[in-house]
Amino acid sequence: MSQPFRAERGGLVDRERSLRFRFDGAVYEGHPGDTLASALLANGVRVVGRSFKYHRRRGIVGAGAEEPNALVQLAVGARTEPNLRATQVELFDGLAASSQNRWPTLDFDVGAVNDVLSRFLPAGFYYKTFMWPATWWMRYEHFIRRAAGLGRAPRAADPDHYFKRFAHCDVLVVGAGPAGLTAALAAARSGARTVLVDDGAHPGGQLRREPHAVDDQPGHEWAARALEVLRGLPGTRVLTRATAFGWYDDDLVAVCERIADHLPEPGPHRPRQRVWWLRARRVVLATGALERPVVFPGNDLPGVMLASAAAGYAHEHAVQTGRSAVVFCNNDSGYAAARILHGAGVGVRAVVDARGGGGGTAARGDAQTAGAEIVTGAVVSAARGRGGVQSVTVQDHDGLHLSGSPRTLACDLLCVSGGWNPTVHLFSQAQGRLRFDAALAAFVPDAGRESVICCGAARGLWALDECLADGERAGREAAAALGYEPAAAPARTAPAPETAPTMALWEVPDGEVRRGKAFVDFQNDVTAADVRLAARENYSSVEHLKRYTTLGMGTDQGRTSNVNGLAIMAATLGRAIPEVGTTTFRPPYAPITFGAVAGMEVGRDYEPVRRTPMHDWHVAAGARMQNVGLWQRARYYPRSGESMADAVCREVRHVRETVGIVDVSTFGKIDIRGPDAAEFLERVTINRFHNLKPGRCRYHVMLREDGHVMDDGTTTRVRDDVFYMTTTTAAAGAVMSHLEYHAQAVWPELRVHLTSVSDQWGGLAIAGPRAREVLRAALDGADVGDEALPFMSSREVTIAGVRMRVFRITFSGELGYEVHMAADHALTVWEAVLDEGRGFGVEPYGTEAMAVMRIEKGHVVHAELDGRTIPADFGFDRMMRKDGDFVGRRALGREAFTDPRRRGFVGLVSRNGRPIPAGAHLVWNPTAPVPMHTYGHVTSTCYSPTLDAHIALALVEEPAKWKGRTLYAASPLKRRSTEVHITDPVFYDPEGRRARG
Amino acid sequence: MTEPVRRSALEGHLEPGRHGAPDGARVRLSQGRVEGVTQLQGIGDGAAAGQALAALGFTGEPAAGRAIGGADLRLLWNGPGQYLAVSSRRHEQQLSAALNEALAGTGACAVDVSHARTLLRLAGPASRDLLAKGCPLDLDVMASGDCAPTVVSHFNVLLHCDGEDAFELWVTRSFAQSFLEWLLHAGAEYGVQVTA
Amino acid sequence: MILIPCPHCGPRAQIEFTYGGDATVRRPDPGTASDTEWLDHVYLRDNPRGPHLEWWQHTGGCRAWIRVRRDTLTHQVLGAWPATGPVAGEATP
Amino acid sequence: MPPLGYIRAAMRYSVLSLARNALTGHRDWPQAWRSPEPRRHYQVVIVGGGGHGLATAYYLAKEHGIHDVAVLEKGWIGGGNTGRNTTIVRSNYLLDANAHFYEHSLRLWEGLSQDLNFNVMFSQRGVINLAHTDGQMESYSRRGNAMRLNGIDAVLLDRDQVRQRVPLLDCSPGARFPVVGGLLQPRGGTARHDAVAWGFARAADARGVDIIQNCEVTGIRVEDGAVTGVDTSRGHIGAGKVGIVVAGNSGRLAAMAGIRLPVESHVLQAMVTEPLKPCLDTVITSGAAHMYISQTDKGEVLLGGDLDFHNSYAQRGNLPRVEQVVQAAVTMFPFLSRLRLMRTWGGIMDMTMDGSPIIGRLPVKRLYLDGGWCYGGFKATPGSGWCNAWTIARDEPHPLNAPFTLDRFHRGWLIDERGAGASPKSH
Ligand SMILES: Cc1cc2nc3c(=O)[nH]c(=O)nc-3n(C[C@H](O)[C@H](O)[C@H](O)COP(=O)(O)OP(=O)(O)OC[C@H]3O[C@@H](n4cnc5c(N)ncnc54)[C@H](O)[C@@H]3O)c2cc1C
Ligand SMILES: NC(=O)c1ccc[n+]([C@@H]2O[C@H](COP(=O)([O-])OP(=O)(O)OC[C@H]3O[C@@H](n4cnc5c(N)ncnc54)[C@H](O)[C@@H]3O)[C@@H](O)[C@H]2O)c1
Ligand SMILES: Cc1cc2nc3c(=O)[nH]c(=O)nc-3n(C[C@H](O)[C@H](O)[C@H](O)COP(=O)(O)O)c2cc1C
Ligand SMILES: [Zn+2]
Repeated sequence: MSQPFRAERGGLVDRERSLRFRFDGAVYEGHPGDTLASALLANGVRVVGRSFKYHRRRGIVGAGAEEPNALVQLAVGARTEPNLRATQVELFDGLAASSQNRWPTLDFDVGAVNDVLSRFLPAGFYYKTFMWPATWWMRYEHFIRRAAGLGRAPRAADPDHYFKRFAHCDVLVVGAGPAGLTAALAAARSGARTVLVDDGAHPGGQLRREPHAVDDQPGHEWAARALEVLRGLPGTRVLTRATAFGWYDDDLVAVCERIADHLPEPGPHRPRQRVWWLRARRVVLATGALERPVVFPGNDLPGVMLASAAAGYAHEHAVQTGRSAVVFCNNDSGYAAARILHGAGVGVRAVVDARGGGGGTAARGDAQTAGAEIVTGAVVSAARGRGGVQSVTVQDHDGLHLSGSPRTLACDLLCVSGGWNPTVHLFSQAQGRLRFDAALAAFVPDAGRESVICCGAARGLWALDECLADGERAGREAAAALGYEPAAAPARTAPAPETAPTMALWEVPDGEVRRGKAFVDFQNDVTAADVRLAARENYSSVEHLKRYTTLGMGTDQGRTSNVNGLAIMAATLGRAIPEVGTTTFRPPYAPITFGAVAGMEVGRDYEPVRRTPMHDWHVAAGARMQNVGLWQRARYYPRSGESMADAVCREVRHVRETVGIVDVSTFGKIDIRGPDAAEFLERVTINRFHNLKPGRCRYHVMLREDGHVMDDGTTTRVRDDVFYMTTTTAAAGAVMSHLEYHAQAVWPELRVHLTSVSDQWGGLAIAGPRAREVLRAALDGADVGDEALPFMSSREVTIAGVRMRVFRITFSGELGYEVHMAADHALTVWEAVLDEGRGFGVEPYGTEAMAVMRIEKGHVVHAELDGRTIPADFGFDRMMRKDGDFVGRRALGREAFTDPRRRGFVGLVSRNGRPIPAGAHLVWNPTAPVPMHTYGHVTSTCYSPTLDAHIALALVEEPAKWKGRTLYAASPLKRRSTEVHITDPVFYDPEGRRARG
Repeated sequence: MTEPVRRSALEGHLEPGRHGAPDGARVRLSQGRVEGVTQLQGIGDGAAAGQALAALGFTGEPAAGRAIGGADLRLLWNGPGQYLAVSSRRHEQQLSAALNEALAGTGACAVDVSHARTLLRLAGPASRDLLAKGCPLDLDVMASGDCAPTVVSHFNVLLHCDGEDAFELWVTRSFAQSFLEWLLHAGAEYGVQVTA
Repeated sequence: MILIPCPHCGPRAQIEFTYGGDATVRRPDPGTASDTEWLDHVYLRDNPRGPHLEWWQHTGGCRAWIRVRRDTLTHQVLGAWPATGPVAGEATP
Repeated sequence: MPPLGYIRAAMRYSVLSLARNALTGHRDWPQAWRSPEPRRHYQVVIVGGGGHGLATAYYLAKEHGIHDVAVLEKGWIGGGNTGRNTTIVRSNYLLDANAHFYEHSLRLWEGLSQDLNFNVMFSQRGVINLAHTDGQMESYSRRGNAMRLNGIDAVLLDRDQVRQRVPLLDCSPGARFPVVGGLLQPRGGTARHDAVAWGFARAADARGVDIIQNCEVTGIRVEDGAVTGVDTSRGHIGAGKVGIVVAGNSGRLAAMAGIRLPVESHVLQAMVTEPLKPCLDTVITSGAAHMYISQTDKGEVLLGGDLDFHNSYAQRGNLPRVEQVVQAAVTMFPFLSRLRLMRTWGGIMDMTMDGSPIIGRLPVKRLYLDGGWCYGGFKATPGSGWCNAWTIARDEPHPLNAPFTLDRFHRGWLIDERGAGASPKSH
């Protein structure tokens, strides 16, 4: 297959091998070393997409990250990916891409009607219309949404893998152009741990786009060699295809390395991309500069390109981006482009230079070499053509207006250079200030962090010899600042042409008075007229300009448009450019896949799972597992044919009537010891602890300093100066931190040590009338009688070397014990209890049955302790210590906390045998019109198999008043309301006989 | 009944063999087993620490971030005045009881945490690369004898470098299985040889 | 990502820490403080834009609560100290 | 002389005016708002040109006939949190005070484009809070029922109903956060945030309000316990009354009057993908995964999550939060993995000690605060402006904002939707 626009010689592509690829269904060929863009151009494909708003045909403008137009959708199926810049997609065999934002085809696109209607669709038109009729916005919006957007999201999950990785270095160099390479060499040679990253597949930056020699070697070879040297230096790391996309605090630079995007698939166990979290002590930014277009009517026609891009395609890819070119520039680099184009066989008709004096001597020589006419003091005032540029109009100008008579030049390629913008994105992200340099007509880095050093074109140096030397300086400076002794600087030879200064030219004069759109932002279809409209309507702050017109808000983030846009705004307002200023540079420098940012902690690995020692047992026993925070807990153990409700009722009955065991390993457990442990506990709970005897347990309540209940649990005095606290599962971490804070920061004088032993101990609870028998059997006959182990007491037993703590406490209200045993033995003990207890009928039960039984007993959990409740709401004030200080005490006296209308804790019983809906509120008359007053709300609800009734716990205002009366538990969401009787919250065994029995 | 065998959090989950990339295992992973692990608290610093440690038979003060000792007793620093005391000989409570006894009167204390953490051993040329996928520390400068309480991905880990490219990873028991899965996933690129 | 120089562990990444708020607010003496003083301590903050002395707990490390002076505008850390003892530039509590 | 009762003849926006202007090349559009020089005195000075400040000025003029008003903005209007939020509008609150206030605001939203003659693109595409456990389902039921009993729309969805509405959400039972169901507020949705600032500005300006940009308030003058004016980067401006409406800077402004607030300023980040054809119709939030997500009219997928969790005035956050939000998003919406993040940014949230705002008088006479909006003040914009205007005009709160006083903290009448207590970052 022929590639009609591939030059016969030259280029850095591998002509020996051919790669086949598809674009919009058609098959083409390219070579290794091509990007999708260069391969398309080699095949003469000039229209590659449609623009965002007007759906205009667009071609390739740039050659790298700056590309605004050539966005394609890559591949199909699960690996499809929208909005990729064809200029950065490396070609591989079998690559398939399609154009975007067109329907049905790129050539015939219905959306192009917008272009016809465009005069009715200026910037921000949608703010002024679509308001009538008022209810129709959603309909208009439906069509607006369909018209907007670019590519299509994949529908399937991503088959590829991504990882992140932390790394540390002394000197990070971003950019492997001439400046970056010399900087990295200087830093690495002085002994600094150096990392060099570059966006491209190959080092060299601009050296790959221009036939310059460094040290008498072709630039790209010099760069490749420099990279080899770097790779060989100890402690040095080089990452290519790696974009530094964000600067973060304390010089953490995030770099996305595309490991496998140049391949059809990553291959087994190979990540596709990796994000490096690089912590650097010094950051050298050698990010180069990006060429800027000029705004004039017709400047968005396919075939109008950046001069450096056209030259780059010619030199690097041996691609002719046209047959007959005109170069339009305001600086010398356009002349060099002319020479390079000529070298690749492109005819260059003219170099149109806006500067009255034209280019420097070297530049003029370039134009002569290219055989191009030099037209100075002139501009391209318009480009014309159907489907692509066919001719340009050239006219003189006097800075303010066009002058003289226009001249038409036929051409199929217009190369534009409006000057260069240093790539200051990362510098700005690093809080560096910019300065407008009028001589360069560009924003350049000004004051910044000490640790961030710019060099080369990123700092506004355009000459190669200067860039090389500046990189060297930056690398040495970075290393020296860290105490490394820089090695002697090598002498380098490179061209040092004399150049004429750039002239500020953002927009060709008189653009406003002529027909034809002059684009500022190609991707978002923002024209110069839009910028002026924004000014007229007083959206004249650069930030308003951006948001009103969407200038610079596309996937290229205004790389080619922002400066022109703000300059046109400045001109319109008659202000200086620095007064208008830039918008904020934000990460990412270039769009980064979610997959890469997310790394491996996605899907099931988004958060880890915590497992109790009995986890596998529960799963094997067929338990339904449930997420509780990070934990998984056994919810219930269904038998065949049983519904959840059946299983839970059975488990509850079994505990109430016989005996059951439940895994309570998830409770937080804290070892609190030291001479002042009791004192400490008194300060962090509402309870008294000085008088607690060793071997006894106490229910404790902990408050936040604002008086609200934080958590509850039991605390056991193991020895005089050793306490063992349990917390709820959910609050374990928060409680530990809270206690550590008070021990370390508030009362450091207390001699107390806190150790989390949550994972040291597995826990199980045995409950039911036969609990003691089961326990005794399981504990080899240890004495667990009422005398040895009375209610709310604890003892330590060691059986066969297994250390256990047995607590006579209960959550279910039955005779109950908790056994905490060293975790690696927990499963053994659990199995032993089941084994030894089989004769007594022991069976496992889950958290759901536990929840039902605690509701029957009126015990509170986080549903009641919702962070808005205080001790008095539950009658906990009765156990509150009367004297002394504790966390939260002082906040309790507040007006609202003693107000009689506060909601207090009650029980509810359904009056009609119907369930009390979860999440219901208590109302007087559920059919009354809304909004209506609610008297309280249901916190926990269940069917109680024990009472054969639907019961619930609730918080209700003026509880004393309501007890004994009825209200409705209303759930309008479920269209249900249940009449409920308001009772005491303890439904079952209120005297607590069973637990003590 | 004699003391039952300990059933670690990884029982049934640590599958010996090759995981991930089939060509060469650049990481080796195994479970470590010790007899007793105790958390020491309140060792203090300066002279007080010297005294307390002398009571345990150590001379001088181990610097923050270092591990000292041998098979009978080694101390891994894990916070101000805090060490994880590990013994391959002395059993659980015997260890903590002995340490408590030795520390009596110093204001320091020892809490048995023999079951609270699972020990994994990671070695091989890519072990730092693997850890760097989740650990924000500068692993390049971590040398044998260094130890640091840190994070690896979502996991709190006491990281102890105990040889050229060899690490002990002490992870909270209930997270051990998830951590193992994380290690295997993160290591697949390098190939992981798991030994029991 | 902020680098916090834990006085016990050395410089560590922000992800190892949990934030604990203003460290200049001290729990008043419960015996002598008025209700207003007490509630001011619970609720009111200087919330400066600039240097801020604040609590962080090294939850992913040594678990110590530490005090860090950090500029809330630039995120730059200006110093870090243990939970107790003097802090440079601050009257001893 | 203050131009009392002055209404500027503004060009009405309509299809017709758009067509007419198209014929003249859009050369005749007037300024959306003027940029006058500040006068030396105003009856009311509003500090802060965000949505709330501008809305306050608008309603002062429209509802209370007070036109002698200046809005002082240190940068560009709408450049604070109004310009950097995830634009979710809803009134799905559990607690009565919140429900009533936000519902009032939602009703104002429903007629806002017409009221302002500026299309704020209020798009009622529904807001779904996902439940991942039965426990969460129960607490969403509690909230939804409270809403319904307060006369607010709410629908409980089961898993299949969620799946139907959000086909690209991973609803598989094996997911890390299996979807159990969700609470939908059909009238919730999103709006075009910048347009809200501009629309209020234009409408306020038309009623005589002076909008003064690049005017930073540097001091508040108080004499005999009453406010007399403000010092600004453009000189002193006298004022009969001063309203502080500066979101993340509330604490700084209050400090200028010697007042400490129960507020901490924190950074919250948001981010967008590259623009895509429609793939997400509804706003989805997940408390368990700590993220919320929607797709804008322009096609970007817009995401937000938790705070960075430390005091900050930096308007930028750090990578760990971005990573976590993206992880959560990919976990819930696996299709996002191959999409790309285009831009991330941050805003400064005025986080209060109970997670609810403060709209009311301050302990200095004729000085008012409207702040403490935490994550959720965008949806409050019209309601907040409306209540704030009432409070300033009459020197007493409207019943809708009467619960949101500053003294509620000391009196204990907290409005703590999350129950997180005096820990601003936890709300
Ligand atoms: C990332 C993010 C996501 C959010 N998501 C949502 C959401 O989905 N839904 C929702 O309802 N809310 C959301 N919010 C909250 C919401 O954005 C804010 O609560 C709301 O916009 C506040 O509006 P405002 O007018 O009070 O403040 P702002 O818009 O911040 O305006 C305050 C103005 O005061 C100015 N100012 C400050 N100091 C001075 C001074 N000294 N002198 C003069 N002017 C001054 C500022 O420059 C600023 O323009 C989010 C916020 C953020 C940051
Ligand atoms: N003739 C002119 O007017 C003119 C103008 C500008 C530049 N130049 C030439 O360009 C060269 C400048 O050298 P240089 O080294 O300063 O720049 P460069 O453009 O040669 O190299 C910069 C490199 O940085 C990479 N890069 C940029 N941002 C990055 C990021 N965020 N992450 C990773 N990589 C990133 C780029 O891909 C590129 O490879 C010289 O050869 C100079 O002569 C000439
Ligand atoms: C709802 C919403 C949508 C946005 N969409 C885009 C977008 O499409 N492109 C873009 O570049 N920025 C977008 N932004 C971000 C803005 O560019 C900008 O970052 C944000 O307003 C904060 O301002 P700052 O970055 O100038 O500080 C969006 C912001 C918001 C709030
Ligand atoms: Zn530490």
